[in-house]
Amino acid sequence: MKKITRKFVISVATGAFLAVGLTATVMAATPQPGGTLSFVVASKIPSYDGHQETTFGMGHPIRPFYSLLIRVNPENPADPADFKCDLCEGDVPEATDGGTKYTFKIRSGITFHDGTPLTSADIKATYDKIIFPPEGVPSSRKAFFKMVDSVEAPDANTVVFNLKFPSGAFIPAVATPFNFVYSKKDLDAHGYDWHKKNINGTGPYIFIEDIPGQHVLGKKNPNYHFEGRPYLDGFKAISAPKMAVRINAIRGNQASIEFRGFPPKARDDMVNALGDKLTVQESDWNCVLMSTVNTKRPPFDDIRVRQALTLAVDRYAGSKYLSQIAIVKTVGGLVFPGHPLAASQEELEQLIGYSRDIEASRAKARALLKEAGVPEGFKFVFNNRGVDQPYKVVGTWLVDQWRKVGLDPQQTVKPSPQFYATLRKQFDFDVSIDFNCQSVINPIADVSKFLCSAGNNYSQCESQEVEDLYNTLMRAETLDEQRSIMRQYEKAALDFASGAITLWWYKINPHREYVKGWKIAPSHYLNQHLDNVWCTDGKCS
Amino acid sequence: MTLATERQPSSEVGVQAAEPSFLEIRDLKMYFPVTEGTVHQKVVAHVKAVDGISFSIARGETLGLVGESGCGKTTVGRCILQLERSTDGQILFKGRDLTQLDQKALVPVREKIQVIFQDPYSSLNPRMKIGSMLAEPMRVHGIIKDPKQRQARVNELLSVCGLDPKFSDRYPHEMSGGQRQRVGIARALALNPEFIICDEAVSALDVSIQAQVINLLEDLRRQFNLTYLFIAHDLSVVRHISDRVAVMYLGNLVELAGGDELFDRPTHPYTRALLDAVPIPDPEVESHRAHKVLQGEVPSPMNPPSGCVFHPRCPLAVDSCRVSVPQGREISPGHWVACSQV
Amino acid sequence: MHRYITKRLLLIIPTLLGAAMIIFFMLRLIPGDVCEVRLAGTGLFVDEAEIELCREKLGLTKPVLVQFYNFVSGYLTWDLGESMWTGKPITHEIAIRFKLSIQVAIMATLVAVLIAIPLGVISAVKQDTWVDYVVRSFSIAGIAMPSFWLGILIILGLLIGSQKFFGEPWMPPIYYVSPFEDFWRNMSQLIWPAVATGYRYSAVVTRMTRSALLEVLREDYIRTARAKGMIEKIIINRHALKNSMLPVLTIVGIEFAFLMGGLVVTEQVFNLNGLGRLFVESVGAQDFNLTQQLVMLVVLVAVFTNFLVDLVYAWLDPRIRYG
Amino acid sequence: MPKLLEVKNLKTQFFTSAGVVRAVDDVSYDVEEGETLAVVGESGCGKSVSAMSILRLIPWPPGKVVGGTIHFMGEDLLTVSEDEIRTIRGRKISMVFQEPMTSLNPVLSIGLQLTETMQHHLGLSLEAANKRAVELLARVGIADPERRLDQYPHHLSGGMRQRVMIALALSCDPKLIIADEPTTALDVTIQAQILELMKELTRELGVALIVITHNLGIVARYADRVNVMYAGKMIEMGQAKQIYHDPLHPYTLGLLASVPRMDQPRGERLVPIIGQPPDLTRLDDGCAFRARCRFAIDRCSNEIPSLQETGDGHSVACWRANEIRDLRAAS
Amino acid sequence: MAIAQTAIENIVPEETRDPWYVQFWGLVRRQPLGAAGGLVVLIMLFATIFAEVLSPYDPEMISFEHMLVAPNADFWMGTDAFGRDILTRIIYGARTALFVGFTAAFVGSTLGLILGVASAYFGGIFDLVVQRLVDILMAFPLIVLALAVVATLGAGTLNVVIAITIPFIPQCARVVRSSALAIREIPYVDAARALGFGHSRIILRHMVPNVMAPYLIMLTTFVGHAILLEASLSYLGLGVQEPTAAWGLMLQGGAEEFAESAPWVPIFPGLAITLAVFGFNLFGDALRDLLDPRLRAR
Repeated sequence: MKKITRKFVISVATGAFLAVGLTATVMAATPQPGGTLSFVVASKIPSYDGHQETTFGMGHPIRPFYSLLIRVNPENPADPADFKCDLCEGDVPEATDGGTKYTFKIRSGITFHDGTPLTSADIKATYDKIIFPPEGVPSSRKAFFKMVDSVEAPDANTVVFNLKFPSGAFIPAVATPFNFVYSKKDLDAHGYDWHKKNINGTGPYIFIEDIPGQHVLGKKNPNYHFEGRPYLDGFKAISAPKMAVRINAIRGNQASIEFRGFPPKARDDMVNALGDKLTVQESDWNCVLMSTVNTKRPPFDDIRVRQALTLAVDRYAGSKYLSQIAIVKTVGGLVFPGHPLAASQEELEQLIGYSRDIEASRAKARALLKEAGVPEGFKFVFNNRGVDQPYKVVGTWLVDQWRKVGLDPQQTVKPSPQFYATLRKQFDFDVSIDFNCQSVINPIADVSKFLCSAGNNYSQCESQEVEDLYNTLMRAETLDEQRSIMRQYEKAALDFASGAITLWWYKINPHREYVKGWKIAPSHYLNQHLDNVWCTDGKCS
Repeated sequence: MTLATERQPSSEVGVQAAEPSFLEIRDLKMYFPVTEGTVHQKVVAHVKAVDGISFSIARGETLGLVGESGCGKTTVGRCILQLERSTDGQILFKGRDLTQLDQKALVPVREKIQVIFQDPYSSLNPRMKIGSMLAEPMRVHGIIKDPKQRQARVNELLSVCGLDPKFSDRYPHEMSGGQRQRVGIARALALNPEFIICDEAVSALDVSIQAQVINLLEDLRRQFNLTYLFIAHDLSVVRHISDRVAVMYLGNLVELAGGDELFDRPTHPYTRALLDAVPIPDPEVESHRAHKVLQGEVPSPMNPPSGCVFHPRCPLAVDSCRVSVPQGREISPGHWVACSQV
Repeated sequence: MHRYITKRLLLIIPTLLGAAMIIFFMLRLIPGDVCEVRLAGTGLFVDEAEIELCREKLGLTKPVLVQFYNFVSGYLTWDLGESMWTGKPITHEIAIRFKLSIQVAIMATLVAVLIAIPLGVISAVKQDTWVDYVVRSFSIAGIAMPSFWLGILIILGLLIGSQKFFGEPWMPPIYYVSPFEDFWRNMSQLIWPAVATGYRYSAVVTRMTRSALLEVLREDYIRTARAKGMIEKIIINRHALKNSMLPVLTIVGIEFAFLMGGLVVTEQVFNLNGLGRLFVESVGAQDFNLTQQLVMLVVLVAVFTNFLVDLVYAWLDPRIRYG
Repeated sequence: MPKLLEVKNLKTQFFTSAGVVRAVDDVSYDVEEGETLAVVGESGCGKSVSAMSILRLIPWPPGKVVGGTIHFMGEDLLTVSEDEIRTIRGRKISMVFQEPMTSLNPVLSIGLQLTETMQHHLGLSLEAANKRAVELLARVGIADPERRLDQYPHHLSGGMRQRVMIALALSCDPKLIIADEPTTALDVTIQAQILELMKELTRELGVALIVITHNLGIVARYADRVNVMYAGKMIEMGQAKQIYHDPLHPYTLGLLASVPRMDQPRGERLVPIIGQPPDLTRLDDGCAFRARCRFAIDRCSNEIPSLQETGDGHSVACWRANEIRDLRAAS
Repeated sequence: MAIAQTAIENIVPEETRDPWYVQFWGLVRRQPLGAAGGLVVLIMLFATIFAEVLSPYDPEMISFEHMLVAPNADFWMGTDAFGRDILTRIIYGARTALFVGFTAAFVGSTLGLILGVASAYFGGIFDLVVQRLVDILMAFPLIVLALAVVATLGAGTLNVVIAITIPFIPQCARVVRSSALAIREIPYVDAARALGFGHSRIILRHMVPNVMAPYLIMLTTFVGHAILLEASLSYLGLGVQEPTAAWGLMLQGGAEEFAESAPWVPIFPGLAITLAVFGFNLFGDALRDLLDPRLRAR
């Protein structure tokens, strides 16, 4: 049984962008139709409107009812640059007109679940809602589309995006899994709030019912635009906020799969219990917990103190041990470790806080603290979020790490609302856990969190150097150029130490062996349409 | 309705005319409301515990107040003590109407009027030592400021009440009923009162102890020139200790007379029935007594009978008793009765 | 009697109003709000203006007193509003959970009463013997054991046990099916939480039965019954039990009301979609509207249960005549 | 003629944390058919315990009959089985208790409480039992008895409840009724009603009655014979007249002197018994009364006097019983 | 001072008491369960005071090399996911439990005592308002109220204490009030009023000492309640926070997730909670038997 596990654990140390292997048998088998897939979801559904929501709790149960214009390649979701057409036809279009025009051909013969045929007007209406919402209509990712000038639908099968300037971020933004395509008819007839409470998509599944706090039911869409799919008759997304329940549910066969991620220890226990009845898929995860320092509060206005904080943390030991009990694993810099822009191991070890010699680092940290006049046993407020995996686990670890250089962090753990209020408004913390997690991997966009000017940077810092480097990075055209500027940006940001990366998350999805066709992606937001998932021998019921 | 007292202690006869009487109750009424309602409490009925009674007590005398349970005798005592605020009527203590005084103005009056309760087990705070229990009132009222002198006074009080001063270190539960009642008496004496209300003060005691306490009360009265209102249901005890006796029935005064007069010539049919019902501890005497038993039971004070409240049980009742409330009258000097048929 | 019922029902009003005020203003003291959790809490980038827009849409930017007025007037017109998280009508949100909560409450009550009354009687009758000590220890253990811990152990035991005996690990179903739809599936989900909470519940009832019965057994009328030559069984069943059931009934009422809204932890363990879990989630998400209405419901249930208990009291005890 | 009830050397003790309370200590007496016997004493002297011991109603723990015999109609009640004693309780010997307010079960109807006894002991049908219950209630002077059957105790006043208790006691035609302070909690006019009723009924039905009381007046009015108890022992027994007119024990003497009497001139000073009753956990080898006794001599401290008959069925337990008449006259 | 025929009671009965150990043994024999409870309480107190001496390791020091070790000679109860010794954390956890338990119970029942007695003594509008308030608070399930308070104040040991204390106040106030109402009717309070004492003196000197029995009983049972509530709140992630050693916290998160392969992690803290609350309840029961005259064997 152990063997099976190991087979799936792909080392990321090689730097290869590969997350998962599927066994040959899985690849080769012919999909069998039928069955209802039960999966557990940790979070709750706010509204059904993907354009304004941001949580996977809504994504996992609702995404299968909708289609996107383009999506990550379901057969290769690990590759951040591999996109496939969903509602469009052929390959994802290349930019024309000097990179400012994208023309999508829309498949014909697609109908919404209510029978309305889909045309390019629906795509235009959808993206107009996302990019140019009228006053008072929320759209959470409108800022992703700053480059878009207009959306046009010249004929029923063509959609044209006119860009203000060329941008590599455009296609990833279009592929964002929350960009559900709505029907223009619905938007015109019911207004822009209708989709919060109603579902009418073109996705592989048709909505049956949503019992809040309990489950969402979907049934097969017989008119789905990919021939022969979906394989399943339907799915049931069961709400289970407690991780122990989700683990036990898969063990006890009350659910077949969970799409967020389990800690390694739980995987091992499951493998032990279920043996070959279990398949495990693993991947690096495009999410990271950081420690954000409130630079307005002395002594943390002193860069030396901030550096001491990151120097105290033994990331390699943490990786080794925390990866057994928490959903974190990989030591990495600002960039998602699997990405070509990520630092190599040698480069990484040059960065502050990434040295292999932890004793030296800690000695340095103590010296810096002393220099800065921070007394032994200095107490400070460490703000953490009341979520177990991995916040509290990492928090407990950080407290221990900081104690090792003579600091005495006082951890205050707050429920999410209070946590965010502290972080975003009240600033009554010295150091806080912070979180960066995006869907489609796009490092250049993702690292913007380290800009002092960024809206989601809560350190209240000021650093022109970092700012300037980011502007250069944005203008870089080749991968090599991007890579070298990224190194400078990374070093500047980490030296400034207003925030420090702890460990990158690691996604482990153990599921029942009979669940086939689903492939793990480096984000729990991606590849959740479930049209390629199937079950062997009618084991899904 | 007010009666002149029959007997005055000689020392006070001279000033009687000038000075108002020691204690005078005028048309005292105590109705306890029975309420209903949630936010706005509405009074739906009254328990007429005391329904307009008047009498007076002269300095130095003992007035016995008898009646069966629920007749209102205890309520009268509580009204005089201002533990209940009466519904109507006046309580004149040495000329001042207590019902008109506020809590603060009552404090000096409370020094002068004290009470001895029935139950020796519940009338003493079980968490206090006897000594501090007796010293507390003196301290609060600032009568004796020096703790040593106060202790001396406590010892004196204990001795006066027939208790060894060693008891001042004891808690009530370490004492017998009789001893506790003596403590109750000592506490009542602590403030040098002039007037003591004995509310069933000996009823809960065993006969052999009862006699001890009765003797003590009599001695103290003589010694400190006290005035007693002696509330009890035991007629033989009341007869023994009282100068005058008032009989209550269902919130009303039915008869009031000098002790001998009342027991020798009971006039009201209720008084007579009451006396008949008391057995005499002598089989010889008992065998010659006619045992006329009063029939029926005491009606509810919430809904008392019309007219004379006693008429449903009265052997002498005539039709008019049902409607007209009997007016009290003095049938001989100092003997007052509220019955139209005698 | 009618007057009494009206009076008691009227008394519910100030209680509800007080509860409304307490919970409303307490919630407003909490920093943070639902929009922040919903939009910023996922780690995804989000525009600050979007959060502000969300607040505006939910009415969180209105003056507090206006919000309170809306809350109270909405309650009076049975317009409970919508959940700030899901946007669904609160009546709908609550109705879903209510079914489950009331079923668990009823089942736990049955479990508890069936265990508790015989145990309590035995314990009282055999006072200060080893039987009594065993029963008392058993029941105090029930009070002492956190029922969520018992729940964890039950699930663990089921998983391990089923694997051992049937080769396949089994856990109770994690979503609710109405008993009218699939009785056995329903039972196989709810019997475990009913047992886990029923144990604690039975412990409380056992102790109350014991002490009430002991007290009654010391009453004069029990002595009368003995002096009449009645046999012990009749004395217990006819003379003592009925009297001692009054305080037991009160405690059953209190516990029942508690189970309706207070099972916050056990519902987590068994993934029950009940009112307790909803409460925790709504508090955690700062879903003010929902939290407020849940508290109102729980208070209403408690007050109403008390009221029912009092009515049953009047029925059981001829001395009590409310008028 | 054999005695109806013969109590011999009865000892009942309570085992409490403060020590062993010798509540009834070697008490012997008997009751003849149809007579009324009074047991007099102050609170805590053991009079109630001795009565409860007869029917084995002392709750264990803490109380227990530790010695003696109680022969009732030829059977020793202390040795018969639990089942047998139940056939005697309420059937042959019944009790009336002090507290009418609490002695009836508040949640059961009067009718049920009356009929269950008759159904149980006499095997009557419910109908017959109901019929008899109505008769009994009428007999004890309760108006409208049919209606009362469906009522509950709280509908009745204290006096009425005591009447129900008497009806209950009479319901199975017992040979002996033990009335433990039957009127203490009642008002004096009601007390008279109840006592008259009991006297009348027991005479009429030929039932023997043990009245336990502290009220010397009641005893004088109703009892044929009187037993005086002090500190768990019988100290004097005799005809009522003997006890009242020729008391031989200093305690009886003191008791009589300390009661104010309605038939004597007012204002005479009472003569109390000094001191307090003894602690029953700390009795020694002397007479328990000696500390309060005006006539105590050395012997009283060393030996416990036993009950000696002085003639005419008059017994007393005092070392100076022979001299007491002289001493009485002298004091 | 001549007291004529009334003899002075000079016979002061000597108080002969058994030596303390005999009395103590008697108590143990009469209340064997209570004595067992007392023993548990004592052990907890002992653990609290001597935690540093008793425990083999540092309760908060992470040592990953000993991660999730099964119970053995070095770690009698095994270690948790951070490699911390569970026995050590249980010993230190007793300190947290007692701190939370006693503080919440003491403050809650004392405030309840004052409120209850004052409410009973003054009656009228004051009583009416207090009773309504108590009604309202009592209608909230304890845990719901505590949850709301923690949500308002944030998690953390002190806030947990406050959250637990608040629901105790009305509970105690109600019980004390009913006792105090009974005491208000007892003549010694009337006697105190007749002696002209002020309100505060009557409340503090004459009423409060006599409602000590229900107060103490409430206090001990509250300690058990508080420990359970703290565990529940911690389990919900709203209680005491890492790295503090607390029993409820030890049951949460990984303890449950890894329960199958590391059952010692949830089992021992759960047992500790059960045993502690068991002890306090037994102790409280014994106290009730001794203090509450209604239940005392007559």
